[in-house]
Amino acid sequence: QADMLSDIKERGKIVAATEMHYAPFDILKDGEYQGICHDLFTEVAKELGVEVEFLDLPWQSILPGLEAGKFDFVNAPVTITAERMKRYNFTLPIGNATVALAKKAGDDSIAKPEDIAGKAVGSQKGSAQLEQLKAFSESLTTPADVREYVNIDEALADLAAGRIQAVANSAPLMGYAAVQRAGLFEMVMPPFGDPKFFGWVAPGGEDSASLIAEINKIIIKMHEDGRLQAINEKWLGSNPDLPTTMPVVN
Amino acid sequence: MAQDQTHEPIIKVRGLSKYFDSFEALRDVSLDINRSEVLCLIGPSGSGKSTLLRCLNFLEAYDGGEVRLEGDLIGWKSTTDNPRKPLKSEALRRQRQNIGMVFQQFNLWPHLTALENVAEALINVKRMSKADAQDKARVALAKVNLSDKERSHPANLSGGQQQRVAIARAIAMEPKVMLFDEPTSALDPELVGEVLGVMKEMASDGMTMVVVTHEMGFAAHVADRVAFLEKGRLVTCVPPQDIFSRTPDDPRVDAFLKTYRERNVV
Amino acid sequence: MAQDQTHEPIIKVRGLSKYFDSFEALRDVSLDINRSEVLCLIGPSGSGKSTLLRCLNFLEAYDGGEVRLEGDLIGWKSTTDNPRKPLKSEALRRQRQNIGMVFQQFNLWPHLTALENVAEALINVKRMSKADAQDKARVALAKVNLSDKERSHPANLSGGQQQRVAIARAIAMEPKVMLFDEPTSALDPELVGEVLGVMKEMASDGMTMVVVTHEMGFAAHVADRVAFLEKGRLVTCVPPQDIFSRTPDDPRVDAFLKTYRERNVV
Amino acid sequence: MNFSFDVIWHNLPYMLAAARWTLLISLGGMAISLALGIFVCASRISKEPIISGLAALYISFFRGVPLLVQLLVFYYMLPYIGLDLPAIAAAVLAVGMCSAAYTAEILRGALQTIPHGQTEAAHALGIPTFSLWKRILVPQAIRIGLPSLVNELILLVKVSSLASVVGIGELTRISQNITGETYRPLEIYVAAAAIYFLINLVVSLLGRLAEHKLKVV
Amino acid sequence: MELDLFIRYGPSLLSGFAVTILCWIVGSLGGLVLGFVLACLYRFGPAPLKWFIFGYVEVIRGTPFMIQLFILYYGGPSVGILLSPVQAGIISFIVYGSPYFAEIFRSGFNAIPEGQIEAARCVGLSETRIVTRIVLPQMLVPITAPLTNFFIILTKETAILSVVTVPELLYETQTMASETFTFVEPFLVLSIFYWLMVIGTSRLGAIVETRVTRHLRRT
Ligand SMILES: Nc1ncnc2c1ncn2[C@@H]1O[C@H](COP(=O)(O)OP(=O)(O)OP(=O)(O)O)[C@@H](O)[C@H]1O
Ligand SMILES: Nc1ncnc2c1ncn2[C@@H]1O[C@H](COP(=O)(O)OP(=O)(O)OP(=O)(O)O)[C@@H](O)[C@H]1O
Ligand SMILES: [Mg+2]
Ligand SMILES: [Mg+2]
Repeated sequence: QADMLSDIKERGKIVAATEMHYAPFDILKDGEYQGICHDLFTEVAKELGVEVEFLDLPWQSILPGLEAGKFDFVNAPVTITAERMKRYNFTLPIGNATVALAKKAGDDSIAKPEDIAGKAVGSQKGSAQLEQLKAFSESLTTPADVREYVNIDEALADLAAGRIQAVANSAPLMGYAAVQRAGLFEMVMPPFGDPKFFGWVAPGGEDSASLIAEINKIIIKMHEDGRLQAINEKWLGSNPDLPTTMPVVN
Repeated sequence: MAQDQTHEPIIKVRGLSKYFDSFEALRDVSLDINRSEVLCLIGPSGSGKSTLLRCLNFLEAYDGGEVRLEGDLIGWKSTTDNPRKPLKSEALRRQRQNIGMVFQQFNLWPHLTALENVAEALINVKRMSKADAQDKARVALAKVNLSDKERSHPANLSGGQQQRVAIARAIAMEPKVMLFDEPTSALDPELVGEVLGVMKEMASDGMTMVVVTHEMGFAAHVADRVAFLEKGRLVTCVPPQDIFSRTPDDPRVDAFLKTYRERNVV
Repeated sequence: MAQDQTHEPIIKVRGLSKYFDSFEALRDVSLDINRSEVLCLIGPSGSGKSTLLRCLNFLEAYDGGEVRLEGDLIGWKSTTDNPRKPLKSEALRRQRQNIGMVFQQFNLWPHLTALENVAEALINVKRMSKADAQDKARVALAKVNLSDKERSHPANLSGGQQQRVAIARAIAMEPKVMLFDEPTSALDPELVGEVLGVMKEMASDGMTMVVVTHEMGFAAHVADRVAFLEKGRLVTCVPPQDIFSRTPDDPRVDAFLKTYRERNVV
Repeated sequence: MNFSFDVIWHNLPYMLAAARWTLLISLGGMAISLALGIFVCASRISKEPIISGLAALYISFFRGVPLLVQLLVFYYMLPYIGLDLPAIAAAVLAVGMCSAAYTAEILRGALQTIPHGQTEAAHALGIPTFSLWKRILVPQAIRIGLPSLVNELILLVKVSSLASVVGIGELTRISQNITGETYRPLEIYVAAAAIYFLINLVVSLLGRLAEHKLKVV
Repeated sequence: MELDLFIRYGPSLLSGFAVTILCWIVGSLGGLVLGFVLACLYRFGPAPLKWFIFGYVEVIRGTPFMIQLFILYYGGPSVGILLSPVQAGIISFIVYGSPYFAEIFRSGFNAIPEGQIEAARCVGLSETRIVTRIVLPQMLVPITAPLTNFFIILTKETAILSVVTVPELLYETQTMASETFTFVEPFLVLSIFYWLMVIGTSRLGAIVETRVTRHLRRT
């Protein structure tokens, strides 16, 4: 029975993979990996007393790679859902995944989430936010026309092109997009639907149990000493108010 | 064409020259070819016989001088332009319909059978129905003694059989002028005799023929005149008896024919 | 090979037959070819001359009978297997090194210059250095009077020039037996004389030659024996004087030669 | 639409750095593709049924399975049988081996146009099979197939983008990452397209040059 | 492996497959025709046109399909080109394939010995007839294999259409993958469907090749 934690400590190095394509958690800016997950996980590695090597992989090869043992850990923001918990071991939440909307800047027809009734709204295929959007849309008198995109980039590009009127994704991402392209996108407040959280992922099974436990300990420590808040403030300009226990998911 | 033209030469070549890069393949060749005449071109290998033939139907764009068929300038719009401009392909095509050619390398179409090779142009140029074209093609193949191979592809024919398909393809079109580039090189003596018969027949039907040949016997027997080329220049153009008599006027022609005469004394 | 073999025929052909599908191209051909002999193969177009030649170096896998070079069975492992099994390519290659061939269609390599065409096999088969091979190739090209075209590609050569490259390519290899398929078909009489000179020289150096030809003068002049094929069968194989005398024994041969004789009386 | 050249200008150095991976994979892949392609082609037309059958299988596997899957197999499955290739090796190998299947077919098509007489002439002279291929067949097949081969090499350059699935930050991947931060896909993609275009233009021009050189007038 | 997955997602996978086939066939046949026209114009057209075609071939062939499609679909509206996903997919597919086809045809033109064309001109065949009767049937010998290759490559390029939300095979399998958190099954399905197309294409290619090389076979 291998224990990942002791293996990693012995090696003195942890290899973590993410898709450096999910602002503001994982971004590649000026050729450098940055973002909330980068900063947080760098701290985690420091606490573990090991070096960290970050890998950039497209989403479709992250989970296969994790299972093939090409790296130890996924430090990408993965929305914590019940189905995913069956296959992988999640850490405590490290980010807010509640769904929010972005609209084209200056579009007065959408002032609150409910205004998307009857309008075309895009979201990312397979994301937990898409499910939330669908549920929300059903609850409206006229449901929205929900369009699924392979990547969120394309949904945003279509918003810019005018084919759709809004895009739904996690609140941090929508906020970041609105900041980056201030003249083009605007966030619709407030977020809606059930509160959701992002966690990190280790391979399922017993081997990673101690690693998860250790990282959770560090996360709580960072909650307590304020590092977690500081990093979030730096990227989001606000505190996401994350729980320090595993949220209940259904 | 006016009637009196029949006594005019059908082809007039004037000051023809042709370069391959800097290599001078033809130099100032002038030659008249009369209606219904059989003109044989002889000369050493590489002397420009094929090139001359190919200039006559503009397969080689000649550089200087002119070639006229019944007064029409072949290939170029005019010889005074500088640089010269070639005719549109449609106009050139019409000119070429009057001029048949049998190539030294045959140039059969390998994807068509012997019969199809011959019938192709009949259908697409003479606008015959397929059945008529095939009948006519069969007649042409029969003339060269090849009826039994009409369904074979060129790759499955012997050298002489390929050459005969090439001849049949050209004669089936019944052009005014026929250019033959060594039409009997791959034929046995017996067939040479037969092809010769076909050619005589065509000549008596009024066809004009220019024949490149290395077979002096052939030239002596069938030609009205024999032209001798050397290093791209036309040395002489006279009736065959003048050239095959024991000592032709020109010493170069004499040297050329010497070994031939020796060998043919059995 | 034992010394006494020099008086044995170098090539023995026994009961050779070859089919193309159901078409019988060769039927029960038996023939001995002696060392240093020049054997001419004549016969009508399509009679199987090229096919016979190609069987001698197994370019055509013959169906029945056998061909032996100095006692070695050519091409097949054995004639008793049923079906026959061909030799491994390496063994076949060794056999073929003794047998040179000049093709009716020349089969030059278009992407190589004349010189490279000749030098290629010297480098890759005789394992000569490039410089040596080129020297030797130049000598061979000079023999066929083609020194000035060594840097030309086949497409830029006249028919006769291509044929001479093909001849040079084969003779440069100095094989024991040389197969010529109409080696002078594209050559003018003067050159035919020269090539004939080269061949005579090779013969006196002890090379065995089998020459398919339509030039009866050539056959009469150079052959030790003349073999006549018709419809895939060997009709006769006798010294040339027997065949070119006014009335050969065989009426078919007589008919074959008739037109030739007529034409060559100038 | 405000097309921002600043964004391109700012990110160009990173894209060019990423293009080095693209180049490396492409060049490695091309070498494998051509060398292995010739070999597979020769096997494919071999008279030995086992050899030609294996070559046919090779071609049908590498053309049949999406390259993405091949890459995932090379990188993620091979470790299960104890072959742990570094990412770059897996990428070059997968891209090259896949492309070789296509190259082999292009060459095979081209070879059929070389008149059989040329091979016979080589046989009659006793030229060994290897030399026959090297000196007579391959140069002519390459000449005839060159436009199609250049097609294939250009596809190879572009398909090198799939190397991102094994974690290599090549041009397409980095462009997407930059897009994820700047939200300016059009600008970044136009720039990426321009870089690909330049690389491929060089390939194509070299191809045309070779075509000209190999041309038999 | 969960079989009920395939039952649940079967209809959408099949419809994705149908869309893929539609885009592939229309797009690649369109590209084939356009490519042939380009190759003919390149060979027979006037010089300025040749330079234009040269530029077209280099630019379209030299840039990734994904980016072309992205620019057309998402950048198009800002210059007034508003296309539906399938429209954009098929148009860009035709455009994308054409330079490759054009180059393949160009190599075919180069492979025909000049002598055969000369012979055709001598009997007075028109240039069009020469192309259709003499050149085309023979150039299929060297180009059937590259054409087959490229049809096969195009089967896989259809996957890129998912970028503009064309509900093709990859799009549907990704739906399946992301909704069920499986990745072996969807890739398996994907591979099988592509493999079917590839096998079909190579069979067809082999049949065409046998036909067009008939005359080369010596008995
Ligand atoms: N590959 C082949 N397939 C079918 N038939 C063939 C093939 N090669 C030759 N033949 C036929 O076999 C016969 C003999 O051909 P071959 O080439 O040996 O004749 P040849 O005596 O050399 O004639 P020529 O003097 O015209 O060259 C011919 O009738 C020819 O049509
Ligand atoms: N395309 C070409 N490029 C360069 N030189 C050429 C070309 N075609 C022919 N030549 C040269 O021009 C000269 C004349 O060639 P041509 O084919 O007219 O000779 P020929 O008289 O027909 O000879 P043969 O009797 O051998 O067929 C030759 O020296 C040949 O090498
Ligand atoms: Mg000539
Ligand atoms: Mg023959």
